[in-house]
Amino acid sequence: MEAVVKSASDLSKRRTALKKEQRRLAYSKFIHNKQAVTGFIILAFIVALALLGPIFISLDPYEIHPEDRLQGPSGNYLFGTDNLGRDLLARVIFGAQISLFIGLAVAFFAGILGTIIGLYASYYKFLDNVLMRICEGIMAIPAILLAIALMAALGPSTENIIIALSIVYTPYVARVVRSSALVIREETYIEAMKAIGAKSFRIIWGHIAPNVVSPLIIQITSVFANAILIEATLSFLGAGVPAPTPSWGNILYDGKMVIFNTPWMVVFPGICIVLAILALNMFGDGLRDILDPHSNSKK
Amino acid sequence: MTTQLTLDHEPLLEVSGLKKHFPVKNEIGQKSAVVKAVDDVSFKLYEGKTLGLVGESGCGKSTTGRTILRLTEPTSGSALFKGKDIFQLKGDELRKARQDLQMVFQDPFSSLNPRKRIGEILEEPLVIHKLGTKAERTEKVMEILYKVGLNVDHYYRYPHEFSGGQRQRIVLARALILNPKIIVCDEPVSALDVSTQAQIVNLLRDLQEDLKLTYLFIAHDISVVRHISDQIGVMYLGNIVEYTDTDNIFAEPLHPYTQALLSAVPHPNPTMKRERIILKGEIPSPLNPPSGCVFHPRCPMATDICKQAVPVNKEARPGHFVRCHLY
Amino acid sequence: MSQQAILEVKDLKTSFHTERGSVTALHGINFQLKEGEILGIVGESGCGKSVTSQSILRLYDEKYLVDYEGEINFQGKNLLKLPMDKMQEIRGNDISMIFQDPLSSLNPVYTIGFQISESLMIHQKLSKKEATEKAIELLRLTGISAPEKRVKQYPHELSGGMRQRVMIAMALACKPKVLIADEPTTALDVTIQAQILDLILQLNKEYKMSVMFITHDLGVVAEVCTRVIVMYLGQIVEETDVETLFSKPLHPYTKGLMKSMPTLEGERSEKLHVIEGAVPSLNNIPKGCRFAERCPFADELCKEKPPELMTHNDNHKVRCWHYEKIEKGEVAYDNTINA
Amino acid sequence: MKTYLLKRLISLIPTLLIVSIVVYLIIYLTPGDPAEVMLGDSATDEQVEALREEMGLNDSFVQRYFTWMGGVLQGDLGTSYFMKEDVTYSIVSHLGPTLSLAILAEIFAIVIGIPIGIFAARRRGTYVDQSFMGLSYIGVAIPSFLLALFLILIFSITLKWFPVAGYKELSEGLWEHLRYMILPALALGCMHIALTARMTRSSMLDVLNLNFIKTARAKGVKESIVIYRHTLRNALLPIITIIGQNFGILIAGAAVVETVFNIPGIGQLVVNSIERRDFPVIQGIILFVTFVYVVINLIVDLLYGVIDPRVKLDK
Amino acid sequence: GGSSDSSSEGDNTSEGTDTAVSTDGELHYASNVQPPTLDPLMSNAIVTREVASVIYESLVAFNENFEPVPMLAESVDVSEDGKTYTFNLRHGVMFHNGEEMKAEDVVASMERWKEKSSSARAVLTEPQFAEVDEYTVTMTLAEPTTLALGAIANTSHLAAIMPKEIVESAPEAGVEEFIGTGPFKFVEWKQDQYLHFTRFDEYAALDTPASGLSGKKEALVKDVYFDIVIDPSTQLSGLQTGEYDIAGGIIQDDLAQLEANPDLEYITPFDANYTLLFNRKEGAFQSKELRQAVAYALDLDALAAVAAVDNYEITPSQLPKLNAVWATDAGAEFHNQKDLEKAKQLVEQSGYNGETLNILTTRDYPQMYNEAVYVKEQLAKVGINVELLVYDWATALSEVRNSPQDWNIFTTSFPSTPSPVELLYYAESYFDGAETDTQKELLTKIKSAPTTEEAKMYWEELQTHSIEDVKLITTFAANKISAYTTDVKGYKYFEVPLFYNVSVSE
Ligand SMILES: Nc1ncnc2c1ncn2[C@@H]1O[C@H](COP(=O)(O)OP(=O)(O)OP(=O)(O)O)[C@@H](O)[C@H]1O
Ligand SMILES: Nc1ncnc2c1ncn2[C@@H]1O[C@H](COP(=O)(O)OP(=O)(O)OP(=O)(O)O)[C@@H](O)[C@H]1O
Ligand SMILES: [Mg+2]
Ligand SMILES: [Mg+2]
Repeated sequence: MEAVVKSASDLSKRRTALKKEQRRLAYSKFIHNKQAVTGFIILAFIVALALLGPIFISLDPYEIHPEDRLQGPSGNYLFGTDNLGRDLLARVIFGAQISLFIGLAVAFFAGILGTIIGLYASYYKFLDNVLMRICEGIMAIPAILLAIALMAALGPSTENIIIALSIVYTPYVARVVRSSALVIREETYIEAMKAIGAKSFRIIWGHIAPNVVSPLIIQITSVFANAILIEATLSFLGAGVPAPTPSWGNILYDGKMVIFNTPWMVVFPGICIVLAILALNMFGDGLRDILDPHSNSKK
Repeated sequence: MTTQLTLDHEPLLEVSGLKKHFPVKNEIGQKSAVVKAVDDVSFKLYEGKTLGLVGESGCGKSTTGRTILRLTEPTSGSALFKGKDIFQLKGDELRKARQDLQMVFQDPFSSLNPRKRIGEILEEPLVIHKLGTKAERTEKVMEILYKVGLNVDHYYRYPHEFSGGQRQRIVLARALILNPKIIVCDEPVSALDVSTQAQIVNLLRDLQEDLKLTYLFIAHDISVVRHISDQIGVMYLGNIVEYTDTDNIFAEPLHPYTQALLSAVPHPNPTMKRERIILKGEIPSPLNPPSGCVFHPRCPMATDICKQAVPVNKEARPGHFVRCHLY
Repeated sequence: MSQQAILEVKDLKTSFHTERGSVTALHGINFQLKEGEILGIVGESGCGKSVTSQSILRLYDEKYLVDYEGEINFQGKNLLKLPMDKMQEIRGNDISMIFQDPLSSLNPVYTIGFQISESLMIHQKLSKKEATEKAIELLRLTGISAPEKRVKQYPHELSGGMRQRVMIAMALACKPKVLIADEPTTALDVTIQAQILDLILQLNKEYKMSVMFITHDLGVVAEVCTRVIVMYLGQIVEETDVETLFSKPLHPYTKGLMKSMPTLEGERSEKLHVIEGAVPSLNNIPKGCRFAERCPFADELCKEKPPELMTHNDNHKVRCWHYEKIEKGEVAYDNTINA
Repeated sequence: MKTYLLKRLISLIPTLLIVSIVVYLIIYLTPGDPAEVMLGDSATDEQVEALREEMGLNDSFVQRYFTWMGGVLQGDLGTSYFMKEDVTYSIVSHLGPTLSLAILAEIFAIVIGIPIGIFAARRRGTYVDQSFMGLSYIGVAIPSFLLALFLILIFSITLKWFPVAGYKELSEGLWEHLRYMILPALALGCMHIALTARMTRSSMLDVLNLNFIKTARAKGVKESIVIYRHTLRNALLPIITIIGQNFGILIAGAAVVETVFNIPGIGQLVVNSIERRDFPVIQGIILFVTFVYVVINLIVDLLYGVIDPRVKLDK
Repeated sequence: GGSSDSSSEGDNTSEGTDTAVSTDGELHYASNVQPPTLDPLMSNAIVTREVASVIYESLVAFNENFEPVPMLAESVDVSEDGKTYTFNLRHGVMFHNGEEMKAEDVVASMERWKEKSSSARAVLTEPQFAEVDEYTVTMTLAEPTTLALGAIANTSHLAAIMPKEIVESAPEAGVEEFIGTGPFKFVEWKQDQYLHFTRFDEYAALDTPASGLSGKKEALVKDVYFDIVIDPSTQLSGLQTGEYDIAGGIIQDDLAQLEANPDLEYITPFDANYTLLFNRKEGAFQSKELRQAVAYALDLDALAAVAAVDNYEITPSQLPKLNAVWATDAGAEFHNQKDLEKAKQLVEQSGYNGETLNILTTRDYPQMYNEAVYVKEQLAKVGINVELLVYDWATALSEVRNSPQDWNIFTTSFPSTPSPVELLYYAESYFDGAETDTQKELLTKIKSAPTTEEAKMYWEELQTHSIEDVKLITTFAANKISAYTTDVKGYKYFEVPLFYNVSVSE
């Protein structure tokens, strides 16, 4: 017994050491994944721009300069001005905040809701039939049409976009979670838990849920990217973030009108959208490689 | 090692008339057929002894084991354990009973949750059954780790950091931590290399001696089963076709299938080229099993009666049961 | 043992480029396959059996994924230096191969008839009709009933044993000189395994085909092989004829392996012999003898310096510093390692 | 086969029912009144009320749903508030441009995407592969409307190769038609080219790792045949799936591109109808597009059976 | 290129020289909106006026001085008391369906018109139409007014004369067949693509010279296509490639391009008065001081500049300048005063409690939206908290009508009307709830004034009152840019684009 107790006191030390080691490993795995790193750097750059930009550059995205309408990029206005003479750089930066926030919020809500639906659908057959039919129904409606219709119904506001896009994307998350959960459910260790006498709640949340995390995260990055894209599209169609709040799609909406004269109004936010989505996709795919158990195992 | 099946003391677990039929649905979702995965299986487990179940893939070995643990519901039959029929237990009673009945699975890679540390995996059964305080549980886990030949170092590791053999030890530890009476071992060594296999087989035997465990040992490797079992049941297509003490079976296999099976096992002895009985044909599907004796299409000794009548279980020799028209 | 070598592997070294650097799976493999013999290659999972067999046909041949060193001589040609089109002429024609898992080794979307006749159409330039007829014949040869019907079936419609027979028929299509069988029966039941082993033995006799038989089952080796190579962690540790291997193994690993196997004969001894520890990973190869860590006879020399494959006699090679002394009982059995 | 088809068709019913309810609910919740939109701000409340009554807007939700659903079941999608024509007719008359756009985009996706995917898979890990995959990332990341704007900037405004926008029917000549369609189809299809290329690549790689590819090579099959005969056919399932799904997405995605290029397809119709609160049209289109989407998926499933004998469609 | 930059419509003419004019040509007009309906009584949308005027004609029409002169009527006689109007119809005026226009058609059409038309409601008191004989129709009023014929000539809710059967069978949602008497007849409406009109060969043209909407109308092209081209830049490029002959919706920002192109010309007809409407039914703007604060806070020049309007004028006149009868600068002393200090002071006086006020606007009309953005920024400077409620136009309309609790300012625009009485916001039940006694009284005076001069006096008073009281703020009078290629000869815009007397050379 003596030996056991002694080891127990060592356990916590061991634990911290292992955790450190684990972190180091995860880090090294990440750092060696070119895609993930590139995606992360771009994303980090955009996030930093969105969060820190307003602190360092004291620009007002709302201030109107009627005399400076549609100026090209210059010392005064790095990105030029828009059709109301507002500083495009400031608007693009604030747009980044909005777009990222919407993307993040949608990913968050759709992620949580989708996970719950997916997990329970996979576990209980009778729920599966009901929930999956509904999800299928919603997924059968093309995302963009559903989003447009929902926005018309809910009315334009940032919260409503988040609600609408969460409704649109929850089924996608649910489906991914469910299909991975169905596989996990058949794993022997789930059977082992039943053999031990674990209740369903423990099995679902303690054993199935942690194992759907990787596909979930990957799906969530993709939802994140798609939410940014659809938000931009909605705003571009005039059904998105209510103006004058700048969002990338909004800026493009304004820019579309003047594309002949002032292409930079399209070019700058356009590049931002592409970069953000690109970064998220790369990051997600990188994560896929990192989290994929096959890339861990001996093979 | 020779134990008579007709022991005077009570069996620990008595399974009789166990049937498990899976409905098979067709495309439109109607029940179209049943798979008779287990069709009338009876046997007894005695305390501290091992019953080996052998048979080829798909014959219903795993289903038998899983049904006893109520991982799948039996179609009919009974399993008396401590005077109660396991198949009738519900809710908390069943959960209680599960402490006494544990399982070790074939695939050591998929039977551990890859996202849990070994410590957590081993502690969880205790948590589920609300046994002990946190400290006591940790202690118990460490104790069990030692018992299966691992050490405390492994407490915070993840399953993927272990080799197959080590994982099988962990699986065993998880089964043992609740102090079960019976462990169903479903091909616990089939996925392991020969050298590792020996380690686990030895461990199983040591533990049996220490803890008076009772095993239902399922395997298709006859030499391993022979090594570990006190009695052997030979299964074919959902039936136990022959059932007796280990030594009896090897000394005098009665069922033509057992004979063929034994002769087909390759011997690691090049000098001893024995006469092999090569069976014709393939193992039929339990979806539509042959009429009469299920073995008759492949049986070298089949006669007309075999095609028509289902043979009953006979005690052809004392304590040696066989299901064949020849006896 | 004076037959000619039909295939000679010299200093074969195969390394893979993986994301985490290069992994050398084979470290200088040397052996000969003689005409008409069945050469067994045994060893535990991951020791490099499959890599050896697939290196011979250069199935990993993708310049940026794999490096081969050494020579593989077949009919006077070094296969490793052959241009791909020449290599393709040899594959399936002179050297064929069957794999462990017959389901995943058959293309699910083509009938087995097509899959068998494909190689006839490639190598013997038969017409489709001729090839199909030949395929039916080959299937009959492997003991499949109603082969006319089977050719039209898809792999998933067949049972495991039948699939493996299809694989064999496919491999035999062009009457190859060498058949490489990579664990052809591991996925099968014993009674079916017996059928397949029987078939391979029969074909070996009838066609005088040399067979490289890869397995981890010593029982199977004893049943079918004439000569055996034992591999451990990417190296050959012992090579001899089958009787000698089972009667007088020299390498401690082989000895351990033999003893740790439960058998159907003799006493059901209380305990099985155990080789302690596990096979080290390829990323973490011991400096000296690769088996030293697990070897009860190992000493400092073993841990420091890797032994060469030594010739015990014409017919027996072994990679161990101390095999002679062990034979004579001169080295102490190190018990600590088993603790 | 027949029973399978029947079963699949039956299983569409709940999906479409749910879609119809969802759509109806959304529309019910949508503020804005078609009567008001129609009459403009000069109308008196009485005029608005009279029109509402005539349009049946004063009925209860359930009543309206069942009236509508009853019609739908008889193949009648209702009458447009604004165009005063059958919704079915509106859809049909707007379908041409959208279909043409989607088909063209799909053709781009197939004839560009699949070869690129195969090419990249065969040269996996090389710079060629990496640059193609890098491009495909960008392809996926560019929203179609943005690409549309860029394409207009480059090809129409600067180079003047293509018209800025508009639509010419096929009856006015193939080239004339294509001149108007190429840019929109590219804008619409770009993402799908990239997706198809990536799916092809990864699916090819998955199959290339399977054992039977080794078998084929071991038989002495030429590498090109290994790729096209043994790998591609097996890799086709996920590719077809994505192509099928794409088609649905393309039809829906046309909404955006049609708006930018001012193409009078159903995409634009739906956007306009939402603006005008032309509810029957919105419902009709969404139901229709969904139906198309579901049917295409059904066709894809049927194709599975043709390509892969393991997929048994009949029992 | 170049333009006649005057906003007077009379000058907005491309010189009509006769070079290689084909009478079988097609005229493509690009419009950025699709009409909600072709029934002129079902919508007051400008685009509906535009298309309806192609097909339909009314009894009287405006000449270029905004005087109603006979069109389908041969002559109009007004009784002594000014209560009875007798319309002597022209003989041989054919409908597009081949039948002749008769008094019964006129009566039916005018009866429906008086039901639906906002002009009729605003101007005429209990009008009664009656058939005297086949070619004579009378209109009797309860109260005399000099504005009556102007109301009938109004292009908004055009008093279109249609066959009786069609009028009488028309459901609530509008007529189902579009049959008029105009020089072009309706052929096809390809939703979201185009409306197609073709020359009506039996058209009975007048022989008086063309003036405004009156006089001789001659279809010089065979087909007129009213192409729906939503995107302004597309319109411009289509104009450049010759796809369209006339583009109705070019924006200011593209003007430079337009001017740089020698093959293009443009005119700038009046579009609408952009207006901030205050909600006086509910909320903070019931306070006059707060409304005035808004008026003082705004710099309308800056506002108009950012609103990116096409071509504009800052004027207090609530009717367009070209409507010489009614246009007036009365109230200019309260208009566009740009006094932030005063505004702040007024905010204080008003007792405004800092609550958030909502501007209801739409992005469907970028000018309104931009205007709203500017107002928000500007009001923030004087301490008024403003949020934008941005809806699509449909929702905005519904909100403004049904949810007075939600909005405080509504951005909208008002097209020209024949007389101030017909300005929608002076209607009794207008949804801003801003009707004052003064307003009511003056409106009645205008209506019943025996002469136009006298009426105008009252109107000046009313406009001044309206501006001083800040009933609304007319932020700017916008002109649109209607561009055309040099191949187009004789193109004019008067209230609507005129497709007759226009030729296109190939
Ligand atoms: N959940 C299930 N539904 C339908 N059929 C099942 C199910 N589980 C098992 N079966 C069928 O029951 C039969 C017996 O299966 P079981 O797993 O018990 O065989 P086994 O003897 O353990 O085989 P193996 O050696 O391959 O593990 C098989 O034919 C199998 O296909
Ligand atoms: N494509 C590859 N890339 C990297 N490493 C590989 C590859 N193929 C094989 N290896 C490594 O080479 C070693 C030998 O593998 P091999 O497949 O030859 O083993 P084996 O003896 O056939 O084992 P088994 O009995 O499991 O089939 C293994 O450690 C394996 O991880
Ligand atoms: Mg099993
Ligand atoms: Mg292998």
